Amino acid sequence: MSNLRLPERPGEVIDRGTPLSFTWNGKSFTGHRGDTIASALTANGVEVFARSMKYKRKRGIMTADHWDPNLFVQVGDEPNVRAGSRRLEAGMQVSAQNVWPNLNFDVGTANQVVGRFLSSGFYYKTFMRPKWFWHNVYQRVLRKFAPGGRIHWETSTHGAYDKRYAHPDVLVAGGGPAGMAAAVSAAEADAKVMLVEHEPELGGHLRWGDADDLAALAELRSAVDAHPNIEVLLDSTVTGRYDHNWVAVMQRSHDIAPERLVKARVGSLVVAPGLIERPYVFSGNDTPGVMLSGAARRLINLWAVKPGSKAVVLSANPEGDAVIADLEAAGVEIVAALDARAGDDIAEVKGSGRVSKVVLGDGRTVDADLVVTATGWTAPTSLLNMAGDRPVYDPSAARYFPNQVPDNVLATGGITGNGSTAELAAHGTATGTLAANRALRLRHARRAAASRARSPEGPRPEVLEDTRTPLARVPHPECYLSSGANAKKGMVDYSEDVAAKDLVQAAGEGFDSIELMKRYTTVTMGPTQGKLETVNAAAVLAKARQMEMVDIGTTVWRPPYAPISLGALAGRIFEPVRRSALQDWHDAHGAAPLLAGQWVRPDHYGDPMGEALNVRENVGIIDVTPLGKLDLRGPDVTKLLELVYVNKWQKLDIGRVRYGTMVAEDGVVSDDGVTGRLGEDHYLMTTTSSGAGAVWEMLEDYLQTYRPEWDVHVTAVTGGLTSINVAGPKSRELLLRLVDGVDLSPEAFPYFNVRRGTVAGVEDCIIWRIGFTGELSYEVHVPSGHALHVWEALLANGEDLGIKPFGVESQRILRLEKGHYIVGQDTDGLTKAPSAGLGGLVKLDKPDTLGLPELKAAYERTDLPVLVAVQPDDPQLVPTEADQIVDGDSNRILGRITSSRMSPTLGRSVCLGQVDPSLAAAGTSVTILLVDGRRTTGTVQEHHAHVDPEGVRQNV
Amino acid sequence: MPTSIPRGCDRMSDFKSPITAGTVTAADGSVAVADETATAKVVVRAAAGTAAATDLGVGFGESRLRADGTLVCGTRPEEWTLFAGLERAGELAASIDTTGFVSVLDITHGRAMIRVSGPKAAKVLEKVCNVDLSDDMTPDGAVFSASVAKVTCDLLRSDRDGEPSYLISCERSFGGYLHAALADACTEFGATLPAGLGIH
Amino acid sequence: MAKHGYTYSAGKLLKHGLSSGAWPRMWRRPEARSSYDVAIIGGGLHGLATAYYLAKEHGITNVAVLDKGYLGGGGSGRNTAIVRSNYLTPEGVAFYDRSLDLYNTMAQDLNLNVMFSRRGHLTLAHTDSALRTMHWRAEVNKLQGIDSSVIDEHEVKKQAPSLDTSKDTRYPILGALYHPPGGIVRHDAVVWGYARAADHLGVHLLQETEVLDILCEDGEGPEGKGAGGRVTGVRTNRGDISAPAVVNCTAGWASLLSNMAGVTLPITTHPLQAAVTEPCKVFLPTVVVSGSLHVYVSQTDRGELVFGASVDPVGTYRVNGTLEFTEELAGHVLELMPGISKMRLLRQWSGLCDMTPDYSPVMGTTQVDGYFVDVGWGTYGFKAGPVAGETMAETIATGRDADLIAPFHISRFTEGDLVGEKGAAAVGH
Amino acid sequence: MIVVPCPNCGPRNSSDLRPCGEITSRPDPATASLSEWRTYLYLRENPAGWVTETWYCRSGCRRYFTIERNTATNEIRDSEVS
Repeated sequence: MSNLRLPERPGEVIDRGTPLSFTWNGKSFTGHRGDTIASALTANGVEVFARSMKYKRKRGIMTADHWDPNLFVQVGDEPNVRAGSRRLEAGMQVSAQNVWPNLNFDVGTANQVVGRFLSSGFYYKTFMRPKWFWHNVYQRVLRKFAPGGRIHWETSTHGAYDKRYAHPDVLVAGGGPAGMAAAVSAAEADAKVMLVEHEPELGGHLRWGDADDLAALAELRSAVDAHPNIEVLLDSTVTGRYDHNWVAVMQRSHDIAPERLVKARVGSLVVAPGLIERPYVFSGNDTPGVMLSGAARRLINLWAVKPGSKAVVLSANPEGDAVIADLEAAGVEIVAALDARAGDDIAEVKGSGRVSKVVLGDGRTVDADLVVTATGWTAPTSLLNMAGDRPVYDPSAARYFPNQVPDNVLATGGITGNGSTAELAAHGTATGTLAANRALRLRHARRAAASRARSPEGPRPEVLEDTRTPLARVPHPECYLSSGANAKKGMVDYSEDVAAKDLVQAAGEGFDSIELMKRYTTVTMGPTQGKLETVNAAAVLAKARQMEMVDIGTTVWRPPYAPISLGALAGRIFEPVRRSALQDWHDAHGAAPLLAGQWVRPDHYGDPMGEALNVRENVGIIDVTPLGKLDLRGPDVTKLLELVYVNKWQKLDIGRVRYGTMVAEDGVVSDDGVTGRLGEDHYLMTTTSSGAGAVWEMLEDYLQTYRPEWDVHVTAVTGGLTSINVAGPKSRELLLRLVDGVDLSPEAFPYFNVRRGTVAGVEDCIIWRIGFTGELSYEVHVPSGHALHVWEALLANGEDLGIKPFGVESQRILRLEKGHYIVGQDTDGLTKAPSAGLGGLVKLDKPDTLGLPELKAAYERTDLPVLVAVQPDDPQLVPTEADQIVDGDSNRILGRITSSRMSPTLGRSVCLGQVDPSLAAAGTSVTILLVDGRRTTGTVQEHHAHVDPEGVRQNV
Repeated sequence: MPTSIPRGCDRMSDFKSPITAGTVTAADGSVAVADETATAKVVVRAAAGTAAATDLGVGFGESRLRADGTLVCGTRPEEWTLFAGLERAGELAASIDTTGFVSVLDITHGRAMIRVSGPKAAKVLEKVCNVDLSDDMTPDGAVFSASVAKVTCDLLRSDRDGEPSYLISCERSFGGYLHAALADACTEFGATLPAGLGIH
Repeated sequence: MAKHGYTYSAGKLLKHGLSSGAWPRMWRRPEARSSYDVAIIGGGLHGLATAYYLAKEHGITNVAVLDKGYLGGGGSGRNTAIVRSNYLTPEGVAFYDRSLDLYNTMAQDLNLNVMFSRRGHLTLAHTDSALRTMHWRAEVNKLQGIDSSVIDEHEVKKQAPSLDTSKDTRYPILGALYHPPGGIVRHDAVVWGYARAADHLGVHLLQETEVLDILCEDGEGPEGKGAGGRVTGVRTNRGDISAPAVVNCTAGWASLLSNMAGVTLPITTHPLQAAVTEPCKVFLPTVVVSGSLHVYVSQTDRGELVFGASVDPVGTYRVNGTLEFTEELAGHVLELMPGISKMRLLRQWSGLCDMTPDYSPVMGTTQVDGYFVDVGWGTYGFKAGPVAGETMAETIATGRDADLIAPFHISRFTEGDLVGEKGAAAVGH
Repeated sequence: MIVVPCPNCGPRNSSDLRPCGEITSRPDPATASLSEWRTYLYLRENPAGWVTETWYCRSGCRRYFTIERNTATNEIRDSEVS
């Protein structure tokens, strides 16, 4: 391969002293530090980088920057790397990705031959018959043609990505002359500034400009560097602007992560992205060797690479004129310098794999290997779009301009008009001052509004009027579609292989709005997302419909402005985990972890059936800390309880406990638990583990918005009190050894009472005589800093009593044996109170309780499902939870099993289920459909409790 | 009968924090994350106009250090949190005039507490907390609540010797996780995590 | 197929390829008449399907479909194109099963390849309770003849090898509800297929025609609107159109239109966002949904991953999307497939969902005579499009709510029972 | 991520709060008809424009408060901080 590296250029960014070796499709190459992958390969004479998506046409360098549609490569295990912007690193393994079997020979090129049949939406119009053909053949072929790189599953994993928040007063998107000037003036006005530049260096187009440009750049850069209020993020892209100036910045190449997402709440967003050069549509415009003026200038001036040897240049603007000088300086022969302003044109380019001949607009054909076009600009209005702007096309300047942006978004630089470097910088300076003023006014207001902030010193800054002199709009010819006879074969969308003729066809078929055309042809939907093709697409549509560009509109540019890796968006994955004070102990003693919401809990310690039986026979202890606990204080707690529970709460003596069920305003069972009265105005409420947060917020809601006159303080104390249930016939005996200050005798401390006392020397414990297991049991709430001490004391002192810890699975078994239902498992999103078998618990004669009208209505109905206990007639058969209860041999559903376990106590299976009321009577036989399709029968029981329905065991 | 009944439980020495890892410090000392759970914490809820509200003397968002070393924070409207040495919880609670609609609750065991301190403390926090921590929005002494690594926390900026420092407390059961998340955020600034400490 | 249609086929493709002759328009741009038998508001999938079945099954062709923008510009073009029928309630199952049938034969019925890819649909379970709900759904499905079963994590790995099914993740995959008939469809093609077919049968598709008011008389509310009244037509930006039957098929905007008829709906509007990545070689053969992780994902034949999540919590008519959606999405997707962290998100977008309290639609007749609703679709609108069109057409033609949609009548919110779909709907795509 | 102006905490990211929807008025449950009750439960104006809605400051002061927000633009009325 040839060496196309030029002698040193004044603005070059390569470090000739640091060679970097890398491979391309398995072959070794050398580039320099500062090269991009594309510049290094081009310097080595590589001309073809990729194959196009549909027709597999060879593709070469086109824009030589991040947006280049032809420079997608695989680097190691990273797919879809932009070779036009990714800087070269030593040892990179780079390969072409959309090729099969290889870049030089691709079987898909056959599509070029049949291309005339693969018009817009051709797939919608065929492969319908026979039906199997679509599923079995064509769809599979289509998948083979999917473009893009490959995931390397053996090495890829979610690695070290990162995020941070930022709160700059002014964020400047774009570090060209206007953006740099805006950053400096905003900083000088005392604003905190973040300046974000897409490329690895500040400067924008000045970087590949002439000596004057380089001098101006040096001056602006030093002003930025000198200012302490400016944080500069290079190789970073503002990818989105969301409501209230929430701005996403993707920072590449940070030490901590390959990509880091910065989320900034910005006072004023200054949009200064410059302009994106637009390709020209003519036949052969995607042949390698056809490139835009910016690409040629960047190759020559940044990386000192000679882009070709014989060039045809089509210029419609001064940048196009400048490229001629650069090409000549690089030793490229100018075969034809065409001036679009004078009516010159390119009709067609010929060549496969590289430009060989160019048919000019005047009919001449010339030999050339390079075609450079400078036919105009696309204003990257993406961020302005996201701020609500709908930019407007100006035919005299042949591009779109911002229209109406909100006050907290300001545009400057090339996106707003043309100017010399000095004029651009002046506009930037004025914009920066304005942006700072608006941001500092906002900061003043925010400080005044936030209780934690230092009160703002002095008055709020006065509103600064927008007196900026707009940049000029220099006339520019409308160069979109060549006058050549075959021009419509020219590509509009390179990444999607959509030619102008495809768009014309779509318009003719009725897809004649830009959005419909986009959807039908997929134009602008590829990886460049319209940055190169959207204006050309609108121009082709306008021509097809014989309309003005102004009336066509454009597609909406959606975020992100540049694609962001999923890794960067995810960042470090924060999934808060809650652990009780005893969880370390459980882990150390072989507990199987159970993830229950955010909590980690002990599911069992190896033998859930044995652990459950031990509770029936001896004594067991379980950590039930996740149980929601709310401390309620104040003179009006009773009123609150009356409101939120279905039952009555008057006359609950101090030391007494009551069970309560909550329903929502729609009458559906929402939570349950016990509440005990600890003092005159002091109660402790327990909730389900999963419902703890919601119940707390619900109590606050009614207290704050419905009954603000009630005096109740609610404090969540869930984690502060480690809850240990001590259950089993020997639980009292065990506690007698450890409890001080509480008379544990059944007479002094009966069922459904609560006491405060000292346990194992720990004061301020709360002891409840309640339980979910049906045994004599006590729930001990211990201040969590001492919980491990109490837990270990219980174990040590219960050794001779046969104590064993038990986990959640054993508790599920025990509670099911007792027929206690679980809200959310045995009830569902439609279960109203009567269905849950609450019977007399619900008091409909209260003046106010949540969901009261629904409760009244529900109790008048006879068709609601009923929760019942069911025992399968085959005692060894344990139905799967959610098995359906059906009407005999038919498929009519009459209910379902909601809970099901083998009972170690009874040696048989036991269930709870919801059934149609016709099946609710005790003794009714029900048909249960098993997972394997068999049907079996079960019998409805008289009580919910399978074990000890009279409650003798817990009342001893 | 068992041989011994461990009646003794010393409030101080037996107090267990949910955070088991030690202090994590950046190599250059620019930031440190330390467990301060073993602190007495008392929450006071007092309606406006009560003696307690007046005595506490700071509004929501503010804090002050009392002469006796108690840190009084205006945690929420009509809500204060008092911090002091672990042994002083009872004393703090008893010091509040409970005339009127006032509740006093010892939450020493209910909250884990972590201090992030050093010149880079704010840089660490801004990786996991979306609140603007600049000096004018969140000056020394500022009290606020916010989500930190997706856990709701009460925060106090409590500089020491002119060096930024933040006290962060959360529901106790999140303590281990939050400590790991904050320590993880320090790795960018040169901290090395102890084995086993990580958010994943 | 149609009265004056043009049939697509491989032969036609060959002919046009050789001659380079222009294809005919898929639909006309007609001038509006002053009166129609039925005015359908909303030129999306539901409105167009309703028009098509009115014309095809009931011979009612004097029908206008009015859209304020272009055809399929709302939810029809913004959804993630997943279809399935493995719902939780018998009402839901019967309804969506019919819809899936219609999707199966749609390419032939409409003579447009809608590219139905029947690729299987996995709803992952990460908790015991999720697994229980999966069983519930599978059992209800089986009883109605739907192919649906619970599979374990090993079988999940076989169906979707890129998923991380190891045990040491924060949300380990315990199993999944597997529904082989589920899949994805080219959503725009469905819209165009119905539009083209309806146009060929004589229906007027009036684009860029915004309904400003619904005209009523005899109702108890102001201007004769509300209960007890009847509809007389609509006022549009292009003038009044009289019609004795007006159908609201406007999804996210349903409340705004319904308020014009004096019928308040049990609906709030929330954005549902979606996103797509750059293409990579195809590796994900099935549709994967995780309710616990609030994400669903499928890979197109072009290699792009298409993602969705649950609706945004903040109700709004804004469709510009949020950053936090993409952040949460990426975090959750990477919990399922850590290997794709280097894939890049290319584009995000947002549609509006008309959410009801029970995650089930509001369909059929209303308290205003001649005013029909086909709304409240929430996140299920695309799946239901064909059957919604078919049943709404029957309801309009007969004046009586079709059997399949009777459970979804608006009166359930004031008189009867809600539908129990919410139980399984956290993210039910 | 919109900014919600909490009257206590000042401007906060919406993720720190919970949106509770259009403000509703709870009828007297003792006297309300089922139809009135269900209107309160289910029916919503759902306008594309200004709406008075409730938010709960979940990660901040734990207070419920109302704001006026334009659901077509997400603009918040009289708020200079968002």
